[in-house]
Amino acid sequence: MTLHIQKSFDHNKGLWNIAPQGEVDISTAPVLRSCIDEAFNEENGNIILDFDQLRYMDSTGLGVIIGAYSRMKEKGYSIVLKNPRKNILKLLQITNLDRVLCAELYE
Amino acid sequence: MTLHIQKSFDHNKGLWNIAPQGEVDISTAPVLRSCIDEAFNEENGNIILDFDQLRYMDSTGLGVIIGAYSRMKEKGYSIVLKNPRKNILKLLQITNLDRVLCAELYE
Amino acid sequence: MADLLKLSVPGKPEYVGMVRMAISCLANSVGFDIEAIEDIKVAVSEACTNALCHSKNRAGGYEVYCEMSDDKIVVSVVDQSGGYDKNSYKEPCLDQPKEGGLGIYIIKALMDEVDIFTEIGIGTRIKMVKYTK
Amino acid sequence: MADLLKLSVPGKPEYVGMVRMAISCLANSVGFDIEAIEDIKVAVSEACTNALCHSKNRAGGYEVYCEMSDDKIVVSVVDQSGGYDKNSYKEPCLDQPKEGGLGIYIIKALMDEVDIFTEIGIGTRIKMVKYTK
Ligand SMILES: Nc1ncnc2c1ncn2[C@@H]1O[C@H](COP(=O)(O)OP(=O)(O)O)[C@@H](O)[C@H]1O
Ligand SMILES: Nc1ncnc2c1ncn2[C@@H]1O[C@H](COP(=O)(O)OP(=O)(O)O)[C@@H](O)[C@H]1O
Repeated sequence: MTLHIQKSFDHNKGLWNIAPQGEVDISTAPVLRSCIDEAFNEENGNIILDFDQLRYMDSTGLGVIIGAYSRMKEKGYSIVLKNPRKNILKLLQITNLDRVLCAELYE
Repeated sequence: MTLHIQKSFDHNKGLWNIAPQGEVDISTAPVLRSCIDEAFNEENGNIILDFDQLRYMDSTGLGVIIGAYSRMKEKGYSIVLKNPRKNILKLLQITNLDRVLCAELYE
Repeated sequence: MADLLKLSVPGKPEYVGMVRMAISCLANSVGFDIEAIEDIKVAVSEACTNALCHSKNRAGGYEVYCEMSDDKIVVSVVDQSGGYDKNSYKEPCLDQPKEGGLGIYIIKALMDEVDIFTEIGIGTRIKMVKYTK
Repeated sequence: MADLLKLSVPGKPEYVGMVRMAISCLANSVGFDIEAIEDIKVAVSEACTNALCHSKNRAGGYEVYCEMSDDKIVVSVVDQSGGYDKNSYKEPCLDQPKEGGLGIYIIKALMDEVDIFTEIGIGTRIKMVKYTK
């Protein structure tokens, strides 16, 4: 299974845009974890996870995101998740994480 | 595995155009066989098999085509195979069937 | 009568994707729609992840059994990872998100029937059923 | 050390596609390119087709073993279909196309090493090796 991740930092907005493509499962979740951690360590800032190109994710991916979310929250930053596909949105809804991570869906 | 087949008869040219889409293997080869047979019984005429949308085929599909080719040849008709993908062309070359079925590649 | 397919899988993360792909093929042949196939993929992956992550012996493999009938698929994931104490299992508290502990909860949410048989020192068998409806 | 994955497959045509899909996943993880993956898919499908088509007992299942190493994949398809007489096997005559008889010829053309063990009254094991080069 493959996971490719694109990331860029928007200096004006002080915002990371991180776009994983492919599948996040037990074999690729570590790649997502280190990508998010490295980005945040390089430049502290909020993170947008753009899931438009993410086909599959399970609890291994949710764990990575919750972990990063908690660590960033302590320092006053947050993570927002955009464009999740139907299958991933369902997972977020089942676990109530949609309210925390996709707040804009409820505005 | 799925196989969908589109067919149409060109009355001006007296020619069948049959375009299988998907995969031909042991589970779907009978569908291809009856499609070709039914077409030829409905209207005798040469057949063009347009393989542009065929992703996979193995010897079960070759068998179907050789069978139809032989039966049609007795009555003076023929089958021509168009647009095979690289993997299918390789199979035709290995078995020398490219010279019989894709003659135009060698003109 | 149901068809039974069995996969014996090496105990490494990189093969979970292959199991998922194989199961999604089988679910498709039973006639599940896309949403149900995605549910089954996630549930089976969670079960495989547990077989891998909670194994006491490194690189122990596991088995995946799939029974395909007209109206349902039954998937069992069986490991020799040492089992666990079912009584100490706690449902996740969704108001306070934590990094782990979501796997079984998600499996139960996505599948129609879930049974877990586990024996400490031996291993675990999780049986998951989904109906085509 | 090589990883071993085993599939036990029901003896019905509709599962050959699933085997092909699973093997192509595994070949991809070994690092084969697209052309080689297609070769492996065809060779394994041919072997499964033989296990199915020449079976004396209806609906007998078969096993597919895959060994993944750094530089090669070894796939064995094993059936209890009754075996056959290897001495009576004839290579196809390519100048006179016939409806059948191409399977083993194609397998040998697409894979780097092919060994067939067959015992009349018992069954057949075909072992196919492909190197990443
Ligand atoms: N196959 C298994 N083998 C051993 N222990 C298991 C297995 N499956 C689940 N468990 C136990 O049940 C707990 C809850 O599992 P789960 O809900 O999947 O969350 P997580 O695996 O993230 O902890 C695990 O922490 C583990 O102690
Ligand atoms: N797994 C098998 N079990 C029994 N017989 C087999 C098996 N594989 C091959 N054979 C025998 O070898 C012959 C040649 O096989 P093959 O080249 O694949 O062509 P085909 O299967 O189209 O006849 C078959 O006709 C059959 O008699």
